[in-house]
Amino acid sequence: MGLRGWLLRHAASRPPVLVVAGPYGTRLRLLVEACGWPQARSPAAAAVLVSCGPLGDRLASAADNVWNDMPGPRARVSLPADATAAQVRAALEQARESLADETAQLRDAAEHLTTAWHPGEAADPTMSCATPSEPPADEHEPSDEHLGGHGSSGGHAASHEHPGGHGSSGGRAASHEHSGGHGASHEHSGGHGASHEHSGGGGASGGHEGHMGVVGGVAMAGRGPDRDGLMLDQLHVPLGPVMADWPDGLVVETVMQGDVIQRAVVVTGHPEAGRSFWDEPWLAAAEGEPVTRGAAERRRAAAHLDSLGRLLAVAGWPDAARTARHLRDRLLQSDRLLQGDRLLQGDRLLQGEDRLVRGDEDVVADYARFARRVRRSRVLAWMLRGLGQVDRDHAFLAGDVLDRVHRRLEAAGDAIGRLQDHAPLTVDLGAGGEDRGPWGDGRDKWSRVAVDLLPGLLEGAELAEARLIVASLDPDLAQLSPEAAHG
Amino acid sequence: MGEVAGLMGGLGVLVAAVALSERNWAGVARGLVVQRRRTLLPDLLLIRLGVVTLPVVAVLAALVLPVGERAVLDLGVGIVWFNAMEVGAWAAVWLAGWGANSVFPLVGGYRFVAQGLAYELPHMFALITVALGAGSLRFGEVVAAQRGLWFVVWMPVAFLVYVISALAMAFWGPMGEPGGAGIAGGVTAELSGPDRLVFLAGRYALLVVAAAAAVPLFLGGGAGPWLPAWAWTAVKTVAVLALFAGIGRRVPAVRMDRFMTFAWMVLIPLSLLQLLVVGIVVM
Amino acid sequence: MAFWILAVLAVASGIAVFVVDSMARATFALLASLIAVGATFLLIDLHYLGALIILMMIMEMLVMAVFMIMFMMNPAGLMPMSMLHNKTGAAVISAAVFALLVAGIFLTDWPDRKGAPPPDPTEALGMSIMGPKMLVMMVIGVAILATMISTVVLATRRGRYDA
Amino acid sequence: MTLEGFLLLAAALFAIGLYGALSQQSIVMLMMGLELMINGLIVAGGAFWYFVAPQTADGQVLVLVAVTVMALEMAMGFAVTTAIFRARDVDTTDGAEDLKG
Repeated sequence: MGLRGWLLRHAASRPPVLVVAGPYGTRLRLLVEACGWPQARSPAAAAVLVSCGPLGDRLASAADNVWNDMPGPRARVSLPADATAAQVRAALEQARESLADETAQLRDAAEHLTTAWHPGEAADPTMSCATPSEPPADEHEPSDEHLGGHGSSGGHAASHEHPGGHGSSGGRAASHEHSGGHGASHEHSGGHGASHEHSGGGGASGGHEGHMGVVGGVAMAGRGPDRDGLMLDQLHVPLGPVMADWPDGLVVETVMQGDVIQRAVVVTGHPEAGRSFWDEPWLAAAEGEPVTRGAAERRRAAAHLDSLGRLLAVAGWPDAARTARHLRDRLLQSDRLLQGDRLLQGDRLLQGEDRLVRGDEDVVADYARFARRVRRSRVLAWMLRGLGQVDRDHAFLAGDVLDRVHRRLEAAGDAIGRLQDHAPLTVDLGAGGEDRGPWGDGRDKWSRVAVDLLPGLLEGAELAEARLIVASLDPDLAQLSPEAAHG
Repeated sequence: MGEVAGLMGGLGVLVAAVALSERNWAGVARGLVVQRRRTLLPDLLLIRLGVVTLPVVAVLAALVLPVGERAVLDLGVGIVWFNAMEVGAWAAVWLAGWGANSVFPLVGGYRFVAQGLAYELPHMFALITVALGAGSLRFGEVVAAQRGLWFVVWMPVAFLVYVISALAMAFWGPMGEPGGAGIAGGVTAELSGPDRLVFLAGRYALLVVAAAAAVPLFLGGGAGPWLPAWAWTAVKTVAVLALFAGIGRRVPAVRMDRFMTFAWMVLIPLSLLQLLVVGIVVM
Repeated sequence: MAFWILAVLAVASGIAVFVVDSMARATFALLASLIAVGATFLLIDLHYLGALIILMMIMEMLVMAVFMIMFMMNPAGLMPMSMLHNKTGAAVISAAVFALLVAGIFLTDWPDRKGAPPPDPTEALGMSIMGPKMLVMMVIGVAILATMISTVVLATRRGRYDA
Repeated sequence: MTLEGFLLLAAALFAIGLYGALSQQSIVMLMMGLELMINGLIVAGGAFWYFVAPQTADGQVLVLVAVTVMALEMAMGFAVTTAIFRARDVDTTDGAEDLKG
C-alpha cells in the first residue's frame, strides 16, 4: 500500500494533460498551457482531462469518450467559461492532488471497470475505433445530419451547403441569413459528389463476400481504389475534435487508405454563439470601447505564435514549438483579458495594455532569434515545400505550407514591432480581409476560406502532410460563429 | 558473469539517464501505477510480444559490443549480429502498432517499416565499410584496426549515415515520425501503464546501444590516454548521445515520403562511393 | 538440448502458421520458425549464416506483413474463416512425403565426417564464393537483377509508362 | 545434436510447408508454405556442411543460395499477386483458376 501511494504521488508530480477546447475555449486553453504541464498526445498517455468552458453536445460526448478511454489514475477538470488564471491554476492543482489520492483513484478504478466496453454493445462502422481523437459513437448514426444526408442520398441534396461558398444564387444578405440560420449545422465545402460508403454496407466488396461481415459489433473495413488503382481497404477516420495540436473544435471526417486521405469532409458548426478570443480587441473597438493598437497587435502576434507552435509540434520539432508557445505566453502575460481580469474589474479591459511591460524588449530579441532559427532550418523547408498548394487569390493563405510559415513569422514579427503603438484602434469590419482579425463579411473571413479550402487540399495527402496542411491554415472556428458572421 | 553485470549495469544507468533527461521520472512512476487500457478487439498477444521484444533486442545487440577490452559475447560476426538484432526492432514496433487495432498506432507501425526500408540499405553499407576497413566482422578487431586512425576521420560519410540510421532505428528525434506528435504518438498512442514503460525503455535502450556501438565502430573503442578502456567507452558513448540530443533539438522530423528519395538518390550512392574509397585504400 | 528446444519451436510455430486464424499471427509464427532455424545455425558454428538468416527473415516477414494487410481481407482474424481447399489431399501427400523422408534419413548410411570445421567458416564461405563458386555468385546477381526488373514490370499498372 | 536430428527437423519443416503450399487458397499463405519448405532445405544444407563436409564450403553456399531464393521468391510472388489483384481483384488461387490453359 505504501509503495503504491508513494508512486502515485510521484506520478502526479508532472501529469500529462489532454485539453478539450471548443472554438470558444481558446482563452482557457491558453491558460492551461501556460501552466507548463506536459501535453499528452493521446488518451492512453493522459492523466488529466481538462474541458475548457461549455463544450456543446458533440464535443462533450467526444470528451466523455476520451475520459472513458483514459487509464487510471486519472482526473477530470471542467473549467467554467469565465475562470481566471488563478482559478485555472487552482483547478489543476486540485487535479494533481486527486491523482495522488489513493482511495479516490481506487474507487474510480473500480467504477471504471464496471463500465468497460463489451463486444456487441457498440456499432461503430470504423474498423479501428478508440483512436485518440475518439469519435463519439453517434457520429455515424443517421441523426447526424451530414453523414445521414450523404449516406441516404449519395449526393448534395440533403446536405447543407454554404451558399456563398458554392457560388449559387443569393447575394450577400441571403448568404448571411443562411449562415446565420445554419451556423450550427454541418457545413461542408468542396464540390464532391461522392457518397459515403459505409463499410459492411457492401458497396465494393466483389469477390470477398466470404470475408466481409461484422465482428463483435464492428464492421470490417470497406474497400475502394487506391492511388495506384488497386482496390484496397478503406477506413473512416474522424480527425479531431480532441487531438493535440489541432485547431480547437475542428472535425475532419476522412476516408483513408493506409495513411493516405482519399476524401475529407470538414464538419464545423457550433450551436452556441460566441466571440473569437483572437478577434476580441477588434470587435471591442468596433463596439466603441477604447482599445489601443498595441493591445491588438499583441493579440495578433500571440495568435500567430499559437499557430506556429502547433505547426512546429506537428512538424516534429518540439524544441521550436516550445519556444513559440513560451513566447506566446510571455506576450499574453500582460493581456488582462486572458488572465480573466475583465470579469473581475468590469469592462475596462484592453486599455493600458500598451504601457511598457517589463520584459517586452526581451520578447522582441527572443522572437527575432526564434524566427531566424525557423527560417534557416533547411530540413524544415525541405519537408514543408510544395505541401498544400493554395492559389494566389487567397492572399494570406496562398502558396505552400512553407510560404504560410514564412508569412506568419513575418506577420508576428511586424506585430511584435508595434507593441508600443499607443494610438487608438479604429476598425472597419466591412473592409477587406487581413491575416488575423475579424475583417470582411462571413464569406471573406480567412477562417472561412481556410475551412473551404481544406477538403480539396487534404484529398490525396498522407496523414502527416494533412496534419501540416491543417496546422498551416489553422482556421479559428470561432470566427465562423453566427455572431462573428454578422460582424 | 561480471562482464554481463557490468554491461547491463552500465546500460541501465545510461538508459535511465537518457530517460530522466527528458524529465520522465513522473512518466516512470506513472508506468508503474497506471492501469492497462484496452482498445476495441486488440491482439493482446502481439502487443505484448512487440512491447517485450524491443528491450530484448536492444540488450541482445549490446552483448557483442566491447565494454573496455572485450565483449560479453565476442562473436566473430559481431557486426552482422548487431545488425540482425537491431532489425528486430522492426518486428517489435510493427507488432505493437498492429496489435492495438487502432488507426494511429497502425500508421506508426507502417511508417516504421517504411523508415526501415529507407535507412537499412545505407546503414548496411556503412557497416560493411567499417568491416572492410578493419578486415573483420568482429568488434574487437574493428577497434584494433583503429589504433592509428579513427574510422570517423577517413570514413566520414559512413559515420554520417550511421548517425542517421541510429536515430532511425530508435525512432527518436528527427526520425521519430513513427511515434510522432502528428499521429498522437503513433505506435505508443494506445500503450499505457507497464506496456508503455517497457516499450519506451526499450526505445531508449536501443538509442543508447546505437550510440554505444558508434564507439567501437568509428571512435576507436576504448582507446585514450589516462583513463581505463571502459571509462573511455562510457565517455565516448555519452558524447555520441549528446550529439544525438543536439540533433534532436535542432532538426525537425523527417518524413519518409521525402527522405526515401534522398536515401536512395544521395545516401546510397555516397555510401557506395565511400565503400569504394575504403576498398581501394585497403587494397 | 538447446537444439531440440529450437527444433520443437521451429516445428511448432511452423504448424501454427496454418492453424492460427489471423494473418498477422501467421506471419509472425513463420518468422518465429525461421528465427529458430537461424538460431540452430549458431549452434553449429555457422554464426554468419545464422545471423544473416535472422536479419533477412525479419525484413522479409515485415514486408510480407505489409502486403498481407494490403491484399488480404480480414487480416486480423476477427472473423473465423477457413481458406483451405483439398485439405485432406494435402494432408495425405505431405504426411507421405514426411514418412518417406524420415525413412530415408534413418535408412541411409550417411558418410562419416571428413575433416573439422575451419576456424573461421565465414572466411571459408567468402573465399569460396569469390573463388571456386564465383559462378554461383554471378548467377545470383543476375537473378536478383532479373527479379527487380520483372517485379517492377508486373506490379506497376500497365500503360503508366508505355503509351 | 546429430545429423539425423537436423534432417528430421528439415523433413518436418518441409512437410509442413508442403501441406501449406498444397492446401492454402490465398497466394500469400501459399508463399508462406513455400518459405517453410525452403526453410527445411536451409536446415538440411547447414547440417550437411557441419556433419558431413565442413572442409569445403559447399553446404554454406547452398544455404546462401536458398536464402536468396527465398527473398526472390517473395518478391516475385508479391509482384504476381499485385498483378493478379489489379487485373481481377482476387488474391486466391481458386479465383485465378481461369488462368489455366
